[in-house]
Amino acid sequence: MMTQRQSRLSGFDNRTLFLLGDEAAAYGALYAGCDFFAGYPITPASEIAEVMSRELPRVDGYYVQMEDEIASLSAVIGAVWAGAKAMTATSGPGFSLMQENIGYAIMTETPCVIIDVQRSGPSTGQATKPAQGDVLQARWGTHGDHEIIALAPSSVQECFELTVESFNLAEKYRIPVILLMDGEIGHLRESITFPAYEDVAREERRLAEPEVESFGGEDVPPMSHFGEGRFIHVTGSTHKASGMRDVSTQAVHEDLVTRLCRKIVDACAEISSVEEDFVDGAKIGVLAYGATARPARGAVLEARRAGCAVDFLRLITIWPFPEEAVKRLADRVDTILVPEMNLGQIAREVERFTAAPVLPLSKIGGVPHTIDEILDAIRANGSGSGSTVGQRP
Amino acid sequence: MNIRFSGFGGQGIVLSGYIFGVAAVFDGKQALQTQSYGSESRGGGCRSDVIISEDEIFELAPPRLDVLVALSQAAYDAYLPALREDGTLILEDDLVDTGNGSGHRTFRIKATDIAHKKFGRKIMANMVMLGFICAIVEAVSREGLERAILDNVPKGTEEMNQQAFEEGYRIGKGEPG
Amino acid sequence: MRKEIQLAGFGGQGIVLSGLILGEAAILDGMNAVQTQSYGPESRGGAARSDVIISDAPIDYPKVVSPDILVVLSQPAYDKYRSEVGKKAMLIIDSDLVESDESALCVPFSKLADELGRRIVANVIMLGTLAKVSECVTRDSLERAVLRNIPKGTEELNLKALDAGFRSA
Amino acid sequence: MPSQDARVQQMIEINEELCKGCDICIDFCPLQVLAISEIINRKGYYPPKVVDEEKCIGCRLCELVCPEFAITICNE
Amino acid sequence: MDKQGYDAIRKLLGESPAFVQGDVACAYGAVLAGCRYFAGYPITPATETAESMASLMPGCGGTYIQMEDEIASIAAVIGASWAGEKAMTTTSGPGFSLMQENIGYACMTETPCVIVNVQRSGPSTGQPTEPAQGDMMQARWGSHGDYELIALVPNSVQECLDLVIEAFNLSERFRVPVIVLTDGEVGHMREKTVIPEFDELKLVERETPTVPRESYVPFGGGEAAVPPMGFFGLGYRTYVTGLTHTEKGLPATSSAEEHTKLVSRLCEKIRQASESLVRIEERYLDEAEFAVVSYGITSRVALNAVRTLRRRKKKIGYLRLIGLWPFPEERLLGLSKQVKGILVPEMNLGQVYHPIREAVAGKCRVAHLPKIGGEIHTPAEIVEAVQKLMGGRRR
Amino acid sequence: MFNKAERIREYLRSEMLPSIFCSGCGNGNVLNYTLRAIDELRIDIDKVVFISGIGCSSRLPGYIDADGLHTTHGRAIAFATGVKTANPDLTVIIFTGDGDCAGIGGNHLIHAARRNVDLTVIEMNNYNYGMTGGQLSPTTPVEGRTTTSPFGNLEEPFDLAALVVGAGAPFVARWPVGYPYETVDTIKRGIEKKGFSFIEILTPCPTGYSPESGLKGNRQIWDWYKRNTLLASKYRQLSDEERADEDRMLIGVLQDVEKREFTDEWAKLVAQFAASRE
Amino acid sequence: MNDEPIIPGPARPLKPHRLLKFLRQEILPTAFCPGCGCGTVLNSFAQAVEELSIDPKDMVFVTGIGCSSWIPSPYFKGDTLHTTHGRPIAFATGVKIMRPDLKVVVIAGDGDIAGIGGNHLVHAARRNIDITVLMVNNWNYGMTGGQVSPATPFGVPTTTTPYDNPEHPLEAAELVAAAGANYVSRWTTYHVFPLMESIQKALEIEGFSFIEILSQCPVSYGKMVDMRRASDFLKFYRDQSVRVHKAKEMSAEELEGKIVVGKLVERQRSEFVTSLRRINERFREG
Repeated sequence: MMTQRQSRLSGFDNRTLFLLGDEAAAYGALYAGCDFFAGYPITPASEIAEVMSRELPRVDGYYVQMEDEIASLSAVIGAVWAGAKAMTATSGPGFSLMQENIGYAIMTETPCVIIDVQRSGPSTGQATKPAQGDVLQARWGTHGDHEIIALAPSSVQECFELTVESFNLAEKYRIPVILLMDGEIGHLRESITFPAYEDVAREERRLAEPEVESFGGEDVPPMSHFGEGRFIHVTGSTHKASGMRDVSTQAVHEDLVTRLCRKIVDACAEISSVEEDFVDGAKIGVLAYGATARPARGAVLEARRAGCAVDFLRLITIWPFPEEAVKRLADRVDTILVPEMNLGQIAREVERFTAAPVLPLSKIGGVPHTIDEILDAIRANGSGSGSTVGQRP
Repeated sequence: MNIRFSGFGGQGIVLSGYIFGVAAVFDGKQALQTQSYGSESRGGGCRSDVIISEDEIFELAPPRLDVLVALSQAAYDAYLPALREDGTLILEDDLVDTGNGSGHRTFRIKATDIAHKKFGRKIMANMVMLGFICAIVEAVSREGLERAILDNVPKGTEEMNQQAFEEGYRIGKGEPG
Repeated sequence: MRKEIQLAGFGGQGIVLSGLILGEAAILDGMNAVQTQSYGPESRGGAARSDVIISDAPIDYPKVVSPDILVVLSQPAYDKYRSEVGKKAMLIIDSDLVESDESALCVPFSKLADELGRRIVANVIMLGTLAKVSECVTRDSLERAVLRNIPKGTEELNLKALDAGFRSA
Repeated sequence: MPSQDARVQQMIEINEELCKGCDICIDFCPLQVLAISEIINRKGYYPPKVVDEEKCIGCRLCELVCPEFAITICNE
Repeated sequence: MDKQGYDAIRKLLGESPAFVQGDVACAYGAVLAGCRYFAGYPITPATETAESMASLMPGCGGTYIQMEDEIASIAAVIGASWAGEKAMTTTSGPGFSLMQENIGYACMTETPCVIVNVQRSGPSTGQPTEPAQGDMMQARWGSHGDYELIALVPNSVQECLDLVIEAFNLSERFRVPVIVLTDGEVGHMREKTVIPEFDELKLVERETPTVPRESYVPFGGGEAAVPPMGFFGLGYRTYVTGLTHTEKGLPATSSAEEHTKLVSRLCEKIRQASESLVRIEERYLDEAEFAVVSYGITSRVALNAVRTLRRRKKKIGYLRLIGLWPFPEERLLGLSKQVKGILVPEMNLGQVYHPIREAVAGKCRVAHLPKIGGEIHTPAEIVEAVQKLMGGRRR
Repeated sequence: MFNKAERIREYLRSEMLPSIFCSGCGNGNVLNYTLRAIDELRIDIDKVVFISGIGCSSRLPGYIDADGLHTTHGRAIAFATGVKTANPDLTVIIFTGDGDCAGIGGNHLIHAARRNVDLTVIEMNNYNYGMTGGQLSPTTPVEGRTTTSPFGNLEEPFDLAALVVGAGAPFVARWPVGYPYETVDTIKRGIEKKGFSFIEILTPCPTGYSPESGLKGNRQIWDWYKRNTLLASKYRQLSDEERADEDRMLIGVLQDVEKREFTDEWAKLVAQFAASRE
Repeated sequence: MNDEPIIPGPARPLKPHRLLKFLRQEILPTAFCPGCGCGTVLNSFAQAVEELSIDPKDMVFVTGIGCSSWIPSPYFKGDTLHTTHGRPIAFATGVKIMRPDLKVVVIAGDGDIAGIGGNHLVHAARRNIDITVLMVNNWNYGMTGGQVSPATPFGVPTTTTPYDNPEHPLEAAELVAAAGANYVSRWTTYHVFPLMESIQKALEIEGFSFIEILSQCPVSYGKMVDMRRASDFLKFYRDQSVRVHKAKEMSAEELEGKIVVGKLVERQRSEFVTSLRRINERFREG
């Protein structure tokens, strides 16, 4: 017997559609098993909410529009503890408002997905223009020590696939996963081919056996849901494996927060996903992610056609930072070029793993890089002479 | 093939680009469509770009345009420099003044007026325009375009849209009314 | 000279205020002083502790390493903190509230306060005793510090309490 | 309230480029002084035109209800 | 502030030296710096500043208001700043997270204001009464989009007072929000605190435009300029928006050039001044082969440990970051060329450790000594870690 | 008699026109009415600050040549509280929409009403989030179809004026956009009121969502608002039975009482301190 | 909260109180200050659950930050989501939508529910989602030591209004009634019997139900108004309260300083989650 979700979604099986990145991400969520969405309108993420409001009732899921972004993430977390796979979507200003509750989700190990369709900031900035300015905010935006998982799609197809992946990682590691889209990818349309519903790998929630504690015992403990007579206690305060508060014992806090970080840091290799395309003799490497990776890839291919050996590394996982892949690149080339739609955020991270010059190719103002701009920068630095593209701030 | 639709918000610019992209996908090609608009829902500057290709598309914005469709003076002034010398210019006759002309292969149509007078709905102007473009530019097939239109207009308005498209196409082909 | 003093008891016994007054007295003596506290989320009834370090040199490390004096005004505080404190510390306890089988200076602070008519001045009596036996602050400065931190109209009562403390030492 | 015996000459000035063709002025003019024009402004709207200025008593309702500050009544 | 005004405030503050909590010293510093507006919301361990400000404000003609949440608190502070007052709010982690959106707004609109974050142990509600240094990176990266701001880290009650004054001065000088990152330990500890005398007090007053309204450019003046502030009621009719705006302040949300010009200037005005913003305390660095780099309450333990090691004839140096953002990269790079290794003890799982490694760029070893759970490091822990670093082989 | 439109235009930043508003949007009317109220009150425009949040109606301060503070979404009233309490000499007017004011900013709204700081809030209720393309708002009527309530709204909407009265505001009024003379008069009263005044103006949103959708032409739309609202003065004359049957929204001045005002109270406190020092 | 109480209980075993089965007994006594009204609310609530024979397994508690949030978190033994400050109602919305079969109860204070969380309160009331909210109003932020709260009466001194509160208090119950809730009442810890009945009613009624419970804080609030004993408050509640029907006949002047207690609203507006589920039913049927 087909579930309602199966019968609705299998209607899309193997079809090629011409969709917005936002829409593709929404469908990705539906394929991943998302049955709850709470959100608040914001450009350029509203289309995700709009698709969810149309589609969720058809797959026996629930959509609610809350009074603000704080409430949206609150409702998502509440729904997860009541058994849902849940998601919200927003952009910069809303993402800033969500920061407190992102920390809450990390502390309570609540699996959920938050899509940030990045737009040009700070503040209200250019509401309709794309940017990649929230990359470090995704890592450091909430108070206190924590780790996070964040992914960045580079195509509409990937908006779909990485949303599925975000749900899977969220369940696997019991952590909020941030899908760092950008206004460019969110608002561009291109063709996307849906997989067969049956072929999508879905990580299902691991539930605790009776008497097993939900907040300790192993690095990623199994969860419990409300309404099962377990009388579970979920708190953002420092707590013991039982879930009960203990806010004054140093060791309890240290054990908890260290474990919350360790479960991600130790799994970095497993979580990390990159696209590596290295060629012999490259002196320069281009490292890019999200929308910027598109013209970057185009420029790399163009440069190679012109006889210049260039390495290409695309970060699909942004957090935890794919150190090993970056080190591999750093070991090969003399110069790393990092085109970004911000003032050099990931370039800073790259610097920690290489003594080679890291050249940010920053561009802000809502216009993505062109192939020519990146190509020019490759040409100017391809000899490895280290002449500068953008000054390190 | 890089096509830019440009004008004001509310003229159906984004929808036009979208329909072109869908038509390309129906034709079995790769297509990428983006849009750019201001905060205004109506009346602000707006553009929609479509890149149609047989191969994988890396660009996010077309560096040079093969076709520029301009439905406002501001759009014409802003985007003319991006049009290739051998590119095609398609204009809303009532709203764009080219002065002494730009030297491009240029086609003009009073799409808004036709829509207003013939169909009683200014909003049909973009369908008239799509028909007109379809007759002039060989980017996507007419069948693909008509299918894309029918899939994407509100139920109950298919016939009027079809007629508006037909009207534009007829004018584009220089056929008598 | 560096003196480390720990005051412990229930929340509500004026533990934190006592540390404040002691530190302020030291400042009036021209010394350096750091006062810190730890308490649970309860406003009343939880264990409270107030640490004071008095030194003639600048105080870099602001935590008590090995207290010279431990004053305990409740049994739970005694049970909780006594084991953390080395044996070299001089122990001062409220003999009516704390049971201890080790050598300590035992003064019935709360009973003496009751005799003065107000249980609330027990901590001021304690301060007097502490100042007398430890000589960490001068009596003059302590009097001034007490007067700066009490409600108007209770000066006489508090000075009496301080005197009782000095006499009990 | 507007005085009925405002016999001074009225001049209705319409800034066509500010107009967005909402037609509120036309709809609410108590004496039908205004009507939709045939010209398209640069934004693609049909602004109002004065069809019967003689009837205008200068009540200024059109001025007050115009959301775009496109209409002015000038007393001479 | 004139002498008469100063004397009136001194009367409110009472005797010097005072024996007060770090939180209270923050309030003293604010009042001395000319702060006449405070909006806040109760949160442990920052509430004492609000309570002090509530007592002090009416006496010096200022305003205290308790808002409905931290979002509203920072909003009211920004509003008050545009109404012409020096304004401040204080909070701790959860409230700081809520303020992030409006901190970005203050950067974008170049609103001078001071935010004191008395850090407690997180994430989330964590341990409300326990100190931590867990918001160091959040202070730099917590709001969306590209921006720069200034953050200072006091390590004593005296410095709470001094650095809040400094924070107001920098805030007015650069028209940027300045964050003072204290922690629950410094905030709740009482120490001897000297109140500066009138002639010791150096205050930066807000620059207002002197040109006529027609020629005033509220948000312009070249690549790293800090324009004078034509705040409300002066007749400059300034339009202030968090949207991308032109030099005139009017929205220009579709222009890549205007956005690049604006956001670059907002960042450059801080980046280009970063050398002058360096606030560092260096000790025992002569001939040092290793160094402990620390800040805040931890630096006091570090100093104690370094003294111990020096007594044992170990060549250990001490460097304390007082100004954290913009990060003193050049100075750290310089240090890395001198020493073989740097130890970074922090009350977090390794935060300032990150920018230190970026700055050092592999020139020397960097080890970190994290400690969380609400207890500050002990000198012995730092001594041990330094010895381990000294014994360790260079990678 | 109203002042000449030229005079009103002098309050505008001409370089910002034409506005971003869609044809038929009521926000321009509200701007027009507000400026007329200010002009008639003869307030020095240099001492007026216009404050707004995010949304279509929040763009209004950008068109006025005066001090303006365009803030973050939902927070306009909180920012305004800062401006007014820091400098009570300024007249502070807030332009906001239903989503900004009652959605994300609902908490600031009720607390400002309670606190009673002398602010004038002009809230333009168009029943949806217009700027982001017509999503459900807290005032969208039951069963209203928006882009995020494609199957009809399930939630009850706020009666914002009633809510603000419930929160304690001393001056509350509501008009549909089609009452120009009354609205100008009410805005004047709101500005003159010492205390928190809340004026809701029902404005059509022809692009996003309108409860009157289906009607053509602004005459019909404005008439729809008149038909579907009832003057509070008339309501007061109804019998209990008639009232029970009445489900139209009440318009007019709905609350006008005297209450101690925050900045006044604070000034008294400061004066006490100043007196005690002398 | 330290799970091992610092104040040891009596050496003898606890008496088998009939309501103890509802509590996490291992962590008693509670951390509430002596005389705090939170214990009274906990007691009344447990009574109501007992009267209605609700199995605690069928309940979920969602709380915020503050003293009264501790009533269910940790003391009442049920599934508990202890959330961020001001947000419990928003969290509860997610829980209720997914599990409408469970009774979702929010217990938190005036600062949490009506201060920082005021927006979620009015929106949940408007949405009329089937959640029961008990707002324990002690007129101040007690946990942080007695700051002014949105419920603090005009003219009262607190630690952040040392020269008396210049603001007006929020009448939370009236506000929630105006926002659209199905059931609203106000009681005090003096009115324990009607309070218990009201809690029963609130738990039974479908839609958003809200009870404002005036509850004494003799330590943080009491120290500022010199009402240091719980009984000072209870007497005050007894003497100053007026029943709703009587209040209707009184003038504004007569009502000055009075506490209006009783049921303010009871109505049957459609409930949100029921409507939401109905849409899904439509698609389920095809």
